[in-house]
Formats: sequence, C-alpha cells, structure tokens
Amino acid sequence: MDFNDTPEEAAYRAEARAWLEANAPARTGNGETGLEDPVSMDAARAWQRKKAEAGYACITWPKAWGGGGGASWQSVIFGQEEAKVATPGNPFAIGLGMCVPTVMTAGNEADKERFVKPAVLGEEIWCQLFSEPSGGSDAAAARTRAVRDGDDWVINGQKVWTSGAHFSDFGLLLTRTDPDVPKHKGLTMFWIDMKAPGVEVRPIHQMSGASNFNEVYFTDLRVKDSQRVGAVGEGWRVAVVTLMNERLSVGGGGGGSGHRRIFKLASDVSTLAGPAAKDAGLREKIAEWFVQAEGLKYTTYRTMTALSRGQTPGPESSIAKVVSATVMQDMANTAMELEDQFGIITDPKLAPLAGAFQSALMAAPGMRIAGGTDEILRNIIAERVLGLPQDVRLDKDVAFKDIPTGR
Amino acid sequence: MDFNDTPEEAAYRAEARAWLEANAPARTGNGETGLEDPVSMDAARAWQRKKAEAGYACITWPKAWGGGGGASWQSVIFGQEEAKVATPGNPFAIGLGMCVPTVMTAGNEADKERFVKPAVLGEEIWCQLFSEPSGGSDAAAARTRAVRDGDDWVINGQKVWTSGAHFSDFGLLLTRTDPDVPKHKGLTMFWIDMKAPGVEVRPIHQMSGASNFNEVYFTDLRVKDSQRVGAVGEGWRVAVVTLMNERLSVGGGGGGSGHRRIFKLASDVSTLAGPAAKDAGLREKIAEWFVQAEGLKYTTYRTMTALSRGQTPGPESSIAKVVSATVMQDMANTAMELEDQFGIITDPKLAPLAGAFQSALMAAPGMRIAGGTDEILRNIIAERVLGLPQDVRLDKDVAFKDIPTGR
Amino acid sequence: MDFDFSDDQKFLKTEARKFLEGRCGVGVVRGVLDDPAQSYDKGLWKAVADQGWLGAAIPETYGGLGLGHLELCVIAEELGRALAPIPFSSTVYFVAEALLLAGSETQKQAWLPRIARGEVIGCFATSERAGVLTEAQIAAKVDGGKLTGVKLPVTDGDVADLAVVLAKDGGRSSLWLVDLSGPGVARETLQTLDPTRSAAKLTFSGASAERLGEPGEGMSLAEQVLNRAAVLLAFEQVGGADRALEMAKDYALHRYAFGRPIGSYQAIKHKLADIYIKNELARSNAYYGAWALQTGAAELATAAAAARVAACEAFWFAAKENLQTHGGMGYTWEVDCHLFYRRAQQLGLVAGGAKAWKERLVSELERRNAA
Amino acid sequence: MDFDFSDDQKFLKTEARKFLEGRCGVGVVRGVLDDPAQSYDKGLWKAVADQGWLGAAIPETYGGLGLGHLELCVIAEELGRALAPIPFSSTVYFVAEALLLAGSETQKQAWLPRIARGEVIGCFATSERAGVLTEAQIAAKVDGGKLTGVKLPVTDGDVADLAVVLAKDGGRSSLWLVDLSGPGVARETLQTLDPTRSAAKLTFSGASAERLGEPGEGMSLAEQVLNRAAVLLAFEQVGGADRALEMAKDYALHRYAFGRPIGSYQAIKHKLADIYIKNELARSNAYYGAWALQTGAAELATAAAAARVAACEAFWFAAKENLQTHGGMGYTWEVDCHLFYRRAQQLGLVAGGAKAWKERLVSELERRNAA
Repeated sequence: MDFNDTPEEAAYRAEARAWLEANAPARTGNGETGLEDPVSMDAARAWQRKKAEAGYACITWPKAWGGGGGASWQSVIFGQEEAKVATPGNPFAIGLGMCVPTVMTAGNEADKERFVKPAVLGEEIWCQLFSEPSGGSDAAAARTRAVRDGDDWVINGQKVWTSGAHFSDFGLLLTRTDPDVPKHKGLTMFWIDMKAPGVEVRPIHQMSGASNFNEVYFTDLRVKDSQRVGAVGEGWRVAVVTLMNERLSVGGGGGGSGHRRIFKLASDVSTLAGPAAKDAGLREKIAEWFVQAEGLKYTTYRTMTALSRGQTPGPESSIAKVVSATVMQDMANTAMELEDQFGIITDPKLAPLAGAFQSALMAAPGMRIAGGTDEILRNIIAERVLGLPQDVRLDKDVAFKDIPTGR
Repeated sequence: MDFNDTPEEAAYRAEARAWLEANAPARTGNGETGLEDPVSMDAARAWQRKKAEAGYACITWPKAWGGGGGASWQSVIFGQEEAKVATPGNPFAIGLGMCVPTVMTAGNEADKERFVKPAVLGEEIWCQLFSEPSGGSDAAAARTRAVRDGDDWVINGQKVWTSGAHFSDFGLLLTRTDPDVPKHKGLTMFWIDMKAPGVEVRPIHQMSGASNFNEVYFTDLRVKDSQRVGAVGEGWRVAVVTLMNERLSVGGGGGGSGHRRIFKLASDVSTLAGPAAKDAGLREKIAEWFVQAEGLKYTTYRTMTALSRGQTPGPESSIAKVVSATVMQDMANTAMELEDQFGIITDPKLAPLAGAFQSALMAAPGMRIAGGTDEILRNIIAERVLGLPQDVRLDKDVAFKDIPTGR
Repeated sequence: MDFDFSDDQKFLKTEARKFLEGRCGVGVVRGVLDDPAQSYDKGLWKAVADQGWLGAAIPETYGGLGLGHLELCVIAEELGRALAPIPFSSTVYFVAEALLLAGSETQKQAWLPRIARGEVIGCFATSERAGVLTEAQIAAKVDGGKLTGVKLPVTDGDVADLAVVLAKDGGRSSLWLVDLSGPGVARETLQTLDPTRSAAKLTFSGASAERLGEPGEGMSLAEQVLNRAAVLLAFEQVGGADRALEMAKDYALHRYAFGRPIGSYQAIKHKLADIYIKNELARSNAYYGAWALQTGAAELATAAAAARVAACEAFWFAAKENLQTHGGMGYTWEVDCHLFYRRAQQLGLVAGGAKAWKERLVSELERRNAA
Repeated sequence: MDFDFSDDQKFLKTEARKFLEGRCGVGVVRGVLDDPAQSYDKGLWKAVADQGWLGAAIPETYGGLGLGHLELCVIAEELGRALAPIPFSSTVYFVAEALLLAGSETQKQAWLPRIARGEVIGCFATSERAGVLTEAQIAAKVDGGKLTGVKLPVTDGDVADLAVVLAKDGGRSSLWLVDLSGPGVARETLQTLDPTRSAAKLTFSGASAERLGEPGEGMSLAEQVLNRAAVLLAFEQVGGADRALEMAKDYALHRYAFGRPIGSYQAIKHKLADIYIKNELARSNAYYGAWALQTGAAELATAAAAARVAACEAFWFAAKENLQTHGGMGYTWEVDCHLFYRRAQQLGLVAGGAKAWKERLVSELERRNAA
C-alpha cells in the first residue's frame, strides 16, 4: 500500500505532465471556480483536438477510432494531472462517456465510421435523451412515440433534464415504438440531428436561478430507419449499455474543502458561549463531515487502484453522491445557524465567504436529485451491491399502455 | 387553553384523590421504579378488587358489567391521580384493555356473563395469543392450527411474545382453521384455559437478561366449540377489534426525566475541553431530546383533552414509542461516550448513576421492536394517519398455504 | 385539563384559512417573489388589516380587538401555511409586542392604534453582523436622542414606518423607538434567501430615537420580545410545515413510478411519517408556548425556546423533504416547493437560529434544575 | 498509486478467515459469554499464538514474524469479524506497540519475544474514573519505583501478566511497566457490557514499576500508543460491521413478511444500504490509517482519529440496525445480534469514545490549517 507510482506509472505521469505543461496554461484560482465557468466552446474544442492528436483523448480507445490505445491506469493518471492545470470546460463528457460508446457497441458500421472520430476530435457534441416528465426515476417508462412511416420514423414527444442539448450536434434518443408490449420490450433507440426541424430545446429554470438542463420537444421529427441504434424493440438493452458506461465513471471525491470553509466561518462569528470555532457541537460536526469527505476520497483511491491493477472497480463509487449531497445540505444549514439572522443575506458583497454557503444551500436540493435521487441510489446499492430483491414490480408483464399512471 | 380542571373535573378529581389517599399507601421513590418492581399478584388482585368495588375499575364500562358507568374524562383523571400514589403492578392491563373488551364485542352472552365481572374484580387474568415465530410483524399469518373434531377443536402450534402467559388464567387465541382460503379469511378466535393440558408456557430469555415475554406451545389442546369467539373464519375481524382497543390506549408521555439524568452525568464527568456540562455538543443534544420528550408529553395532553371533551383522540398518540425508543438509544449511547472507557462497566456499585444508562442501552433495542417495530409504526402512520397506499400485497388473494414463506 | 384551542378559536382558524385561500393564493406569493420592486403585497396587507388581525392581541383601549394571544396564534398558523408575503410578524409579533411589553402609556397610545389599523408597518432592528446577537456585538449608539449606526438584516426595514432598535447609550444597550420617516435614516433593500419577505440594511446618522423601556435593559427586553415572537413564529412554521407535508402527500398519491404511486413505496411513506412526527412534536411544543404566552407564565422562556427549536426543525425538515419527494420537478422554479424551502430558512433565522435557542433552552433548564 | 492491500496480504486475510471460521465459531464466543469464570478462550489464544499472529508486526530480532502493520491490520479485521474472545488487542495493539514505541533495548528483549510466543498477556491501564482521560484525572503515582493507585476499567487486566500503567512521578505522568505476578497487585473482575472481553479493577499497593519511555512523557506516549491502537481497532470494527451487515442481509433474504422477503421492502433495503455506506467510509478511512501506521507518516494522528471516528460510527450503526432488522428474535439471547451490539460498545470505548476522538481530530485539523 503506497501512494507512489510504479516506475512505469511515474514515467507515464512525467510524460503526461510535460505535455500538459507545454500545452495547457497554468491554473489560476482555487481550482473549483474552473468548474463553474461558462463553457467556452471554441477553447473546449481546440483543447479536445490537441489531446486527441497527442493520444490523450479517450486514452483507452483503439487508435483506429482516434483514441490513445492505452490502459485504464494511464487514463486515471492523465486525469489526475489534467485536473491540476487550467482546462476549458468539458462539453464532451456525455458524448464520449455514454453516447458514442453506445454507438460503438450497438450501432452499425457506417455510424461508427461516421461518428466516433469527429466526437473524439471534439468536432461534434452529443447529448443523451432518455428522461421524460412522466418517467422521473423510471427511464424505461419513455412515452416519446416513434411511428414507422415507410423508410422513416416519425417522432413526437418530450424529453427532460437533458444537459447540453442547446449546444449539442447529435442526440441519442430513446423512443416508444410499441405500446402494446411490456414497457422494456417496446423501446427503440435512434441517433438524431439536434438541429433538424421538429426539435425544440428549452432551458429549465431551476430554483437556484441557474439553468443547467433542458427540455427537448419533438414535433413530427422525421428520422431515417438507418438512424436506428440497435434492433427495433431492443431500445432498453441499448439504453442499459449507455447507463452502465455512466456508472463506470468514477464518482468524484466529494466536498473535501467544505470543512476548511466552515472553519473560516466559525473563526469569524461567535455563539452565545463565545467564538464559534471553539463550539464543541460544531467541532463534532466538522469531524463527522471531514471523516465522510475523507472516506469518499480514499474510496476513490481504492477505485483508481483497482483500475490501475487492471481490475473492474467495485461498487464503492456508488456511495459518493448520496453522501456528499447530504453533507452539502447539512453543512449549509449549519452555516446558516452560525450566521444567525445574517444568514438570510445572499448578496456576495455582504454575506460571509461571499455567500458560498447560501449558494450551497440552494444548490444542495438539486444535488440530492440529479443523476439519481437519494432513494434510487439506495435502491441501486441494495439491489446491485447487496443483492437484495427488487421491490414488487407491477409494470413488467403488462402492455405498456395498460400500466397505471398518475394524473 | 388551560391546565386547570373545570369545576366538574375538579370535583371528581378531589373525590378520586380522597379515595386514593384513604385506600393506597403514599408513593415512595422516584415514581419510575414502581413500574420495574416484580408483580406481586396478591397485592395487585386486592387493589383491583378495591377499585372495582368503589367503581374506579374500568370506569367507562357499564355498572352491570362491574364497571364504573362513567365518562372517559373521568377515567383520564383517575389515571392521573392513581399514577401519583404507589400502586401494585398491573397484570390486568392486557385482559381488561384488549381481551375482555373483545369478548364483550364478539363473544356470546354466556361468555360475557362468565368472564367480564371476574376480570374486572381482578379474580381472573388474561393474556393475548396472536404473534407467532413465523409471523413477526404479520399477525394475520398465524399458523397455529385448529382442527374440528365433533363438538371440539384440536389445537397444535406455537405463539410467541406473550406477556404474562405464566400467570394468566385465560388466553385469547388466534388460530388457523382453513389454510385453503386467503390468509385473512381462514382464521378463527377462541378463548382458552391457560392451565389446560396441552398448554406449555416457556419464558423467552432476552439479551438484557430479563424475561418479560413467553413462548406458548399447544399440543393437541382440546377446546369446545362453545369457546369460539365469533364465527368460524371471522378470526381476523375479531383480532382487529382487539388490536384497535390496543391502539386506543394513550401512548405514554415518554422519557421526560432523561435529560435530568444526563445533566447529572455531565456534571460528574469531563471532556477534553473541560466539564461535560459545558460541552456545547452535549447541550444541543439535551435540548433536542428535551424538546422531543416535551412534545410527547403535550401530545398526550392533547389526546387527554380530546377524551375529556368526549371526542375520539386523533392519531397523535401513534408517534410516542417510535420517538421515545430512539431517544432512549441515542441518549444511552451518548452517555457511554461521556463516560468514555468507564462506560463499559455495568456494575451498579461502580457505574455512574448506578448503571442507569448501561441498562437503558441494553433495553433500548427491545423498545424499538416490542409492540410494533419502528418500521411497522411508520407504516401505520403513513397508511392510517396520512392515508398513503399499502405496499403491494402478494398475500391477499391466494390460499394461505400457497403464500411464499422463508426458511 | 383543557389543552387545545376553544371552539371559537378553531372557528377563527377556519375563517382565516378560507380568507387566505381567497386572498393569498400562491399567485400572490409569486407576485412578490418575481418582482424585485415589490417588498410585500399591499392588497393583502390592507385586507388583513381590515380583518382586524393586526390588533387581535392588542387591547381594545389601544384600538385592537383585544382577543388575546391564543387567537393571534391561530392566525399566525394560517399566515404561515399561506406563506403570506406581508410584514405581519415584524409589525405584530415584534414591534406591537415590544410596545405592549415596555412602552409608556403615551407610546402605546401613539402607535398601537395606528398599528392595529394597518397604518404603520414596524420592524425590529438588532443584528449588525454575522453571528449570534450579543451585547458586545452592538455598535449602534444613541447620543442626546440621536441614533447612529448600521443595522442589518432588518426584516421589512425597507417598508417600515417605525423601528424598534437595539442600541447603546453609554455602556449598556436599550431599546429605542425610531420614526423612520424622519431625517437621518438611509435604507437599502437586501438580496435574501426568501424574496417573498423583504429585508434591508438601515443606516442611521443622527436619527431621532426615543427610549423604549428602562435604560440599560435593552438586551433583556429584546430577549423578552424574542420569546413572545418565537411562540408566534412557531405557529407560522407549524402552518408551513403542515402545508409542505400535504403537498408531499398529494404528490406521492398522484405521481406514479414503475406502475405504482410513489406513495406506496416505504422510502416515501416513512419519509412522510417522519415529517408528520416532527410536525406533531412541533405543534405540541407550540401549544405549550401559546399557553405560556397567553397566561404570562414564568415558564415562557423555556416554553418559547422549546417551541422555536421544535418548529425550526420541523419546517426545515418538511420543506427539504417535500422538495426531495417531488424529485426533479421539485427543484424547478415553476413548482412551489422552493417557496417553502426559502420560507423555512427565513422563519428559522429571523428571530435567531435554532442553535442559539438550544443554548438558551438548556441554560433555562440548568436554572430550573438548580432551583 | 497503490491504495489497497497486496496479494500476499489478501492471501493472509483469506487464510486468517478460514482459520478463525474453524477455530472461532460463535460457540467459542458464547462459551466465554455464558461462563463468568472464563475471561477468554485459552484454546483459541494458544492457536492464534501458534499462527504467529501475536508477533506479526514485531521485528524478527524480537522474536516476531516482522511482517509489518499492514499484515496486522488484515488479521485485526478477521479477529473483529469473528468476535474473537481473546486478549489480542491489549497484548498486541497496546502493550507490544508501547514497547516498540518507547521501550529500552532491554525491555524489548525482555518482553517482546514472550509476547510473540503467547507466553505473556498484556494490558494497558490508564483510566481511573468516568470521563475522558486527562492528565489531571490521574491519581496513581510511583514513588521510589513503587506504584500505588487504582485503575479501572483495565481490559484483560484480570488475566494479564504485564501492565503498561499511566501514573505520576512528581508532577507529571509517565508510562510504567508492571509485572502483575509480583506483590502489591490486587485484581477484581468487572461486570461489563461485553462479557466476551474481560475487564478488571487493578489496585496497586507498592507494586514494582519500571519506567517505560521518557519521564513526564506519559500522556504524550499514551496518545501515540492510542493512535496506533486506534488504527488496528478500526480494522476489528470494520470486520465486525461487515459481518453484522452480512447477518442482516442473510436474514432479510430469508425472512418473509406479508408473503415477501423483508429484504424486498425499502425500509430494510435502505437501512442496509446505509450500513454499507458507513462501512465503506470506515474501511477507506481505516486503509488510510493503515498506510500512515505502516509508513510512520506525520499524518498518523489525523489518520488514526479519522479511522476511529468512522469505525465507531459504522460498527455501532451496523450492530444496532442488524438487531433491528431481526425484529423480536434479534432481541433474544439465543440469536447472535447482541454479541455484535456488545462488541461494538466494547471496541467503541476501549481506546476512548468517539466524542473525544472527534475533538482530537479537529484539533489536528486546526493545527494543519494554521500551518
């Protein structure tokens, strides 16, 4: 057990670092703001192309597809090093992490030829179109209808919670082609041109004020049968490939810096008993939050170690979000109590730490929901990790159109 | 809103208090030990008879049945006053609270004549025989078989978690008379003589060391058809009457004295930072526990007020146990942390507060289970109070014998 | 024993709910939320004044209805349930109570009737910086009847006519009445977590200030006012928490996942059961606070702290878990969950946060146990 | 980056599990539980000694296997999983570590080989009264090499041959080695929450004591020993917590209610998911502690505190919720749930409770942030 690289790893890291230092500007700021900056498309595309040409994009993919033809431990190391330098936002994550791998697994040869390389080079951006308003946690409940019309399909319906739909070139779309069979059997997957007529993208206005997601409406959208990804009625199998790729991505270490922030706040404010930094109740909470953040960090290290050893990571990473989102909300609420009456103020010019905890308070509810609610994630842990049975399903053996739905 | 009695209430209270002072010895101790003392049967029977003769037993029952023919507000007031004086343990609660009312509702005239008065007078004690090892939270899953044999029924099976079975004269027994119909339809209720051959009572050894419950085994127990309470196959309906009577009993105020105990401990021990009594973390917890205990206390007052006003109490009382059991366990665990290494010692001569928190720690798990687990109580609140749907039931429309069971 | 509201009080509650369902639909709340220029809903304020609610607990001799605090409690619960976007709490729970508690006959005559009629909006200005309010924290001072200093946040300070200000005069603090229409007062509206309830930064530069209550008693008087306000705010919080539970229940009954209402899943059922439990505990503690407030019992300090601690916990938990129950939709601007999430914080902070009240509660218990 | 145990270490773990499944079934644990006269299982102790586990982290020069602390960690996890009723932790994590940390060459030569061979049982005697251990709390003192005072509870004190005692010599405290077979030592076995691990009250009246480490360094040395022990205990706790989770899972899969396995209800599924989450967090923190222990890193104090805090929380939660998952049966003496419930408390208290360790952790963080 040691944090140092093997000689082989060290060599690769040195090489990667040298390349990054030569090609990427030094990071400015605290390393977090980078993630919040608006995506600058051109810079992002240029950076992606640079990486691709140097073999640092999609490191584990075959060179033939524009990848690096490398091992997963190499992509882990490059990721660590890249995180240390200032890089443009990454609008390619969903395409390269989920959509394109799906095309590579389930798509036809022509599509692979057509789509993989441009995506790797950052020339084309993809979004994933699975969730629907009526579906929520239940992606297989998709109602967006695709009806065969000669050599085409005509698509009508609505998707929701789509990231990057407004700047995407293509989308991977899950549709209902047969409502008369059970829900998982009547689905079919297509790729679509996001700029085609019949596709309308609208931003979703979140309670935090931001708009990180879109609604996407389809009105008589025509797609060719050749845009089908996988067989008719095989849509759910294809979707599972996509979602598996999502789960494989290592869950981030989660809020390690939070305890420093609240220490800072505690040293600026006082309680009835004296300085908040000396408040034993707060100190216990800080210890508990720290231990959870550290636990997530070292859990990520364990996952990376598995990757470096060429093993598939265990299920540990599935715990990251459910832990960090709750910590984020608790910590923000505790900060409000410390700021007392003053906590209500959100103006960054007046609020302690420029209102960081007020922002966290308003962002946390989204964290607990996006990418799987606390409840769904616990189901996943209970079923896929612990092997407990699924809850009783009333929606499996009846025709989709006969499944009970709410108002 | 007013804690004082109306003139009518005050008059009744004065009368009750006078009678109690004249007939019961003044309380000694802190008022809690009384509940923990071993039941002294003779004293208990004598006290019950005294109350019955004075009209203070089963106050709301008709005089004809040996009751007081009074109103529920009177029984509330008498209960409050009786709680202030030292009274023997009460082995009659289950009989008079659940079993006998069931006989009065569902039994035949002969049984009412035979059983009600002796029970009120404390001459005969009853126990309730519903739970079974395989049933757990699911009382309607009773497997104890009753098979018709001429004018008799022959009973074989086992019950569990029976309070007072070892000193009871009679028991109310839920049996399975038809395994070929759905579970709720194949049950039949009987009263049995606990001293009859074929009835064996064994104490259950709890992790705390105590034995407050029994297992009861039935081997070819013969009962007459005239011992049937309610029609054949109507056993569940009858059982629901019993269980409703149970829920009507006001849930006790719960652990209000806990915060004083932990204050006492905190004033005797120190943390790394100084006296534990000044530890802000502990103080916050004490505040939270106090607020919960007070909340339960005043919730009980609200229930009593409803009774005094001749209304049926709301569902508030269903929250008492789920709150107090968890508080008990948390507080005990916190006390262990305060005592630090010393907390492991249970010897009353050495442990702080004579080991009160160590005892609580070992009793709390039982509290969270007995009389409905935390999980079942939350189901009850969600379904009966909030009106949320039952979970999916796979055991309702199939023959009992075909319901899947574990090992 | 009669530990519940009377039939008359329950009738008042029913009437108040009907009234607010008509006059304070969510549209009214969102009107204030979406329009930065609007600090409160003037129409609703007028209508509430016409109902006489502002003077419910103000004696008839001062132009009120003289009903009492129990009546004010049931009104507060309904205002909280409706998320009423008006300066009711500042004017009634804080300023009117401060006047009733410490005002001279002249001061009461001068202000209470106008408050009861809805002609005067009040605000309570104590905080100057982040952290719990302590005597040491106070920099604002009065010299020769002139107040200088900065107070923020001051709830409803941007629209108030009259302020009760905590400021020093010599070494120790006193309460002061300040007519905000006079000179030497600058106001700046603040951005807050809950735009449906306004707050401001008040800068005083020689504003005329008239002492309220005994000199040097500022902190103790402020605490007595806070105790009274805490009980009334607790009823607003219980009202909001119950409404949030109803929203969650309604959604759980009608939203389906995997072919079943999500309300048939234990994760949701038990979550809602936990909200119910906290709400009932908060309600019972609030009732005890109401009794102590109405009867002026010695237990008020303990009862108020317990009521506030339970109510803060209940509303925060109900608001955040109602939102969680709604899933993605709950996080959108269009769905109302965030209105309750915001208000839970506003009510949780306006009289000081729960953490400080827990400390106050335990100090009271120590005093009791010692006695 | 290689943040996991090596294949050799994992092999050792598998072997240890097999060994303990054969030699330390629940019958062995209950044997000690049910027989007050039995403080530990002598057969198991002998067998464990024969495996060389006692000397796993003791250098070969002192008769150990000289494998290292990572190997000791994997053994500890398996001992915790098996609820091994033997004085392993006192002897190895506390006394052997104290000797390795502060012992003179002579002291190491005198005791470590005998410890490695299983001839000597050790105990670590610091506590004298309820509450967190502080210098001020210590009354035991040494005068002219003679120790007087009372220590309780002393885990394994009733069966130990050698004690490391914290006692004063002049104003400040030092660590002392006391041969318990000598005169001036009285022992009384104590009733505790976990009868499968014994504890005693040791009364010293002029027992010969030999200083261990620098004079006056007692508290600081004791804390360094506690840091090392905390990491090793964390692995025992993680082992126990994982076993408790397996019990709960197994029961939930095979116990039916309302025609379904209780493991198909979300109340149980999410409860078990929460246990899993806490166990993984505890495991990851324990791994970091193991790294710090093995490498003697400066981060040991922080890493040990984090490992202990996470492990105490995980085992306590897993033990109590495993019992709850078993329902009424879980509360009976016959079912094993209470063995884990008891051991969770024993391991949670033996090196000091989590509350004190949280304070130590935060103090370390403050030091770091300041630096």
